[in-house]
Amino acid sequence: MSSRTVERSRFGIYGGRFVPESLIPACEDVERAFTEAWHDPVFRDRLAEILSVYAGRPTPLTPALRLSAELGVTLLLKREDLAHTGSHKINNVLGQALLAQRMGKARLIAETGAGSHGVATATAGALLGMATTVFMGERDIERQQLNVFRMRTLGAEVIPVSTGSRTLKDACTEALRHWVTAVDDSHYCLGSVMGPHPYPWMVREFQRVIGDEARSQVTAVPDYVVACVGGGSNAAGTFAGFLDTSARLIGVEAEGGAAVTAGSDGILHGFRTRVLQDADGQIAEAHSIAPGLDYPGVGPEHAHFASTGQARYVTVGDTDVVAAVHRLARTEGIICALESAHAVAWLINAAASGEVPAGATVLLTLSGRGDKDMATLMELA
Amino acid sequence: MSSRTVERSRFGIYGGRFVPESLIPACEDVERAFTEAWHDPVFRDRLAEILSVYAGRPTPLTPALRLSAELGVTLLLKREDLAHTGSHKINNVLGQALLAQRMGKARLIAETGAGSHGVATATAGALLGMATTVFMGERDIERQQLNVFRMRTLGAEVIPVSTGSRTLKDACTEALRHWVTAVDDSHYCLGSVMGPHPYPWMVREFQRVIGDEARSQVTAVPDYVVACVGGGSNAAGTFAGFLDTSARLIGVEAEGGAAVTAGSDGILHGFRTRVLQDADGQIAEAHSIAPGLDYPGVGPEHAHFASTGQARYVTVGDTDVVAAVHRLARTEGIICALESAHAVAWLINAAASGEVPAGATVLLTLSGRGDKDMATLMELA
Amino acid sequence: MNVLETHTRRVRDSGRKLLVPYVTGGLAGDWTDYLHAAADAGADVLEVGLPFSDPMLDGPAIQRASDAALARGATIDSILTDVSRLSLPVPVVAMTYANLVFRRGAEWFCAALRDAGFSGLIVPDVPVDEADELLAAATGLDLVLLVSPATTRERRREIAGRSGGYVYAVSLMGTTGARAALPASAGELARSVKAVTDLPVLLGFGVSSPATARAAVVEADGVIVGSTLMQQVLDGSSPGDVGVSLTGMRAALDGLDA
Amino acid sequence: MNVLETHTRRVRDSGRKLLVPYVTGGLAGDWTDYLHAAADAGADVLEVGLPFSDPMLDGPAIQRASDAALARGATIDSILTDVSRLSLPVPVVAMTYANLVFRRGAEWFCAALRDAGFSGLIVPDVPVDEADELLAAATGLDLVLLVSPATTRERRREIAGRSGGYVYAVSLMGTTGARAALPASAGELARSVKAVTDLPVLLGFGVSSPATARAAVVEADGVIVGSTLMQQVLDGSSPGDVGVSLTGMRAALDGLDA
Ligand SMILES: Cc1ncc(COP(=O)(O)O)c(C=O)c1O
Ligand SMILES: Cc1ncc(COP(=O)(O)O)c(C=O)c1O
Repeated sequence: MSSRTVERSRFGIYGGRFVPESLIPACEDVERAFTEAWHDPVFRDRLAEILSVYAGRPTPLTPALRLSAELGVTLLLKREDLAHTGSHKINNVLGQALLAQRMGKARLIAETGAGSHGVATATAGALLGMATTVFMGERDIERQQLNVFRMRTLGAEVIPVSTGSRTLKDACTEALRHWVTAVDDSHYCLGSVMGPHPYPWMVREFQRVIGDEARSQVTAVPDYVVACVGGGSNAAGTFAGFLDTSARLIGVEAEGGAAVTAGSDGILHGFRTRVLQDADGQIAEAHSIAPGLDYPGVGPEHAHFASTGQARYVTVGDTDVVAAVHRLARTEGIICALESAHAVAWLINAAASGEVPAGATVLLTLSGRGDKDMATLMELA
Repeated sequence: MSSRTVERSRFGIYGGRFVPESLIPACEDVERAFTEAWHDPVFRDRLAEILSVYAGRPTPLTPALRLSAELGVTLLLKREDLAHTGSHKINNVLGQALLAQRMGKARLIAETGAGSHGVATATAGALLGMATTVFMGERDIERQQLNVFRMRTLGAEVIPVSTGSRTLKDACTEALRHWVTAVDDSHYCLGSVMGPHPYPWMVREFQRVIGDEARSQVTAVPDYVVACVGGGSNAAGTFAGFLDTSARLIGVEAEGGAAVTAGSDGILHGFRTRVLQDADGQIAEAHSIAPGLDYPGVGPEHAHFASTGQARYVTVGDTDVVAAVHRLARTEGIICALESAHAVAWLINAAASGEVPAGATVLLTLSGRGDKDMATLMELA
Repeated sequence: MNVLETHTRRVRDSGRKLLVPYVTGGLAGDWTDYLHAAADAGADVLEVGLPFSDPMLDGPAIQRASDAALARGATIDSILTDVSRLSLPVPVVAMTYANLVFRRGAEWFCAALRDAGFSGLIVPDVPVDEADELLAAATGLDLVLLVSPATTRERRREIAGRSGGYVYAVSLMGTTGARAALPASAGELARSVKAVTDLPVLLGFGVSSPATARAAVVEADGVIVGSTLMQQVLDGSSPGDVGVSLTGMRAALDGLDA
Repeated sequence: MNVLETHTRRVRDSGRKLLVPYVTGGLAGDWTDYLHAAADAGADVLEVGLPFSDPMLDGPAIQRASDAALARGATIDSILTDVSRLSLPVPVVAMTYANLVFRRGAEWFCAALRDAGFSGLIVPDVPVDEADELLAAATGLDLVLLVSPATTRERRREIAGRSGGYVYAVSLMGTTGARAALPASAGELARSVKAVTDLPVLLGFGVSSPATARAAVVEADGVIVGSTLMQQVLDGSSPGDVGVSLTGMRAALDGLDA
């Protein structure tokens, strides 16, 4: 690729396109097609229209009155849990599916952890009449049976991945392997701001609707903007709306999948980033109760933001996360996803410790709803 | 009550207030409070605000392009599945919960079949800080475990009802019994356009937001307006927006719970309506795969519409309903509730038979999403 | 004045407290024996329940009694036929729910009751506001209306004014069912109803023992006793056993116990 | 010109087709015996895999071989130490993934390879566009770059121009793994790469038998054979067994079989 492309493919030292030669032309095609589409008002209007009349955008910004009162802050929730299919993943997927259609592809491939991205991809596949194949770790299949059945009901093929930790990392590896064999007719619909260029950039652009909407919904710039970070797409999309403001950006990782906080520089799934790994570079297994955060890497833009200090990354553990689901449910009548509850849990802790001072305004993205996690929570109950 | 009230409490010969004397003052209180509140712009603004910033209204009107093409009609879906908690039930519940708060009540009581109304009530209870007790038939508890867990997570007490058919009818009877003991501090948050006056009228008013929105979202009056009918609240709310138009109104009942189509005049749960019953007047058990339609009665306004011909009532069976869930999922990427799928199934059949002519425009209310039904569908798969 | 009310007034005026036992029709093969036993024990009026599938005002005992009767195949017809064959020394009142009354029409239903020898009718889910049609149909029968602790003064007056036979004062906010003690509301309610009518005022709901019966008639003209009897029958008590219970209450009402 | 490329060119120029077997380092206690057996069977270059936890370009056989090696405790260190102790008659090339290369820095990694006696390096997830840093660090080592059937003409030229030792032509769009026959794309790809370079061009991916090896060298200068061997080892084949397989392929390449 040209040096301009290499430049654009990087976030500081992170990012890039570390993929087998077989995938280079496919990545270049996606980059070219996306660049064109993103400059094409017809494409953007069509996407905006579908997001609105189909996916339920804009999602509301809900003042969490009772929890705010308890915490002594003003908490505003960006409600991606209300988006069609139940999470922010649909924003990205509808964008990529329209792009794939524009590129003449007949098929979508996706990896999924929590199943949210898989369900979203299966949904877009059904909507546009494209075959859909979703790779999912066997362990995640067990804990997210509802989403597996939703994908199949939507007509998608769900392929269990039995290698490695049998979670998101392995599903992603397997999806990449499969893409190599199917680049001609298939688009790899990657689910977060990760993977080889142009994915981290493209997915961020498709998710910036979260941040752009939120920005237009707040009456003043909030003091804090908080989102959970798995691959980092809901956080990247949220942050994108506030990068030029004084808001402090907080990305909340799972304690057992804290690539930014506990990882080191590495290359995984086609890009340079921060990764959980051993001294040789073998990738470590992440461990989180939230399957969508059960990933040892993180989007390159977040690795970059962490290094520049543009955003701060913090972690919370499973116990606090489960408590946060219950607390939000009982104070606001919202059962959020375990992933999203990481952001809530951090805020609860930070407000208690004074780290977030009394009176602060906090915008927090609820990336998804918790229906998919009921089985997990039931086991703990 | 005054003869004016008796008048208003009726829909033709249907409706009324056939409740024990102990509940009369409570019903009168609700009627008085609702009448005042509904004329109070402050109350209406507050409700509208909550529906918008909390519950995600307006819900979109989605053109179902692929299914339309297959059926030869123009199908528009009113997307109550995107409302917070996953069904239209939240519209009514937020209205009643605000009313209960205005009346100084500390507690909400509800019956639930599918669990949708129970979850919505538990949600409103959490949002407003009111204790919530939900009565649910043991049989429904078994088939809607996800919703049971959601209610408990939201802090509600779920009380299993083991009498009779152990479904919605019995939950409703038990809730009324309980209300008798608790009228002082508790509001009975009834889940559909049924029960004693003022409920059928009040719930219709709270649900008319569906029809009013849809009316403002269509570019022309549709030829058909279709909704499923359990108690009949999503249908009543939808129809309310189109009563003064040329649209044909179609209410779709479950074959095994077709009170309008297969029932006869009777009195159940405090109102006169059409009911499934034997020659003596013993109430028959309804049987539907959709727990929300598994009810032997129907809201009095529907009984009235049926008698005047203002709306037409039809039925579909379980097999067609399950097929409709799959068909909509695969063509539009929307997994709807089994209840809502009744409306879809009728349209599929009516378009095939020519009953709905080619080229017709059909507005169909998707009352809820299907997540709650995945266990039921999995068993059939 | 109809048979029932003539009788209840006469008893009341004689200084005797009325004892009104309730029996679910068709509950057992020998269910009418319970009526005889009750009459023998000193009942002044007998209430016969026509079981309904969804008895909204009944607690567990009468719910179960109704279910059992329906499961045994009891119908309006079978119960009325059974009653028509009896010759009882006191008036019989039917207690049932609106749907059974209106199913074949209030006219039909009231005629059937009259033909079977009933003198009155209680339909707890037909409040006074909805009672016009039924009152019109019930010629020759007394329609007993209910008041509850929640009923306003104005309504109490209206209900008492339109009730026939007696006024059924519901002692508490709740469903039928035995309770250990009567709530304070019971006496107050009876007194306040008596202040607006000269009909006999009977307390029901929760009267389940000689003690509660006696407490009830401090203000009221009598008591209605149902759940505790039906619970006994469900638990296997014979007509004789039930008669013994009622004899105890009779004695309490007559001031002879303790 | 580095050792590896001097060697591969000389073999190619001699008219001999190159046979390049692949062995996953640390796969078994006696894993280096497989290297000796391969050399004895007529290998011209040996590829040693440094196993990675997430081998994105590998099919099931090499995935399982990598997992097995890692499960046995194989590390970069242990494998390099093992190799450094050998004295092999042909050059040895390391094959691994980017994360192992860059973990402690490309400089460190290349130095370690050189110290252990390696002559070359293949990193399939470092495409030419991302190769600058590694090329700079790999002095004394040849960095073998890959072309695929999807690679454009312009890129083929660039890759061939920057590759060292040989050009690794990936015979098909897929992961490593034995196939019954080579696809047509293989020959076309080899020919088109040879048209833009005078480096030896070797075909890999799917070469698994004397027949596929022979088909490959109709156009290519040699073959890389991996999955089929690793599958044999996983199935329990001894170094001798693997040697026999390779002898068959050697014969096919030399035109001596059939
Ligand atoms: C609800 C939800 N939130 C968050 C995530 C994490 O992804 P990301 O960090 O890309 O937003 C997932 C991933 O599946 C998810 O399902
Ligand atoms: C999704 C859904 N649709 C429809 C219904 C039926 O209720 P109604 O007829 O009042 O709209 C229910 C009841 O639970 C429901 O959950």
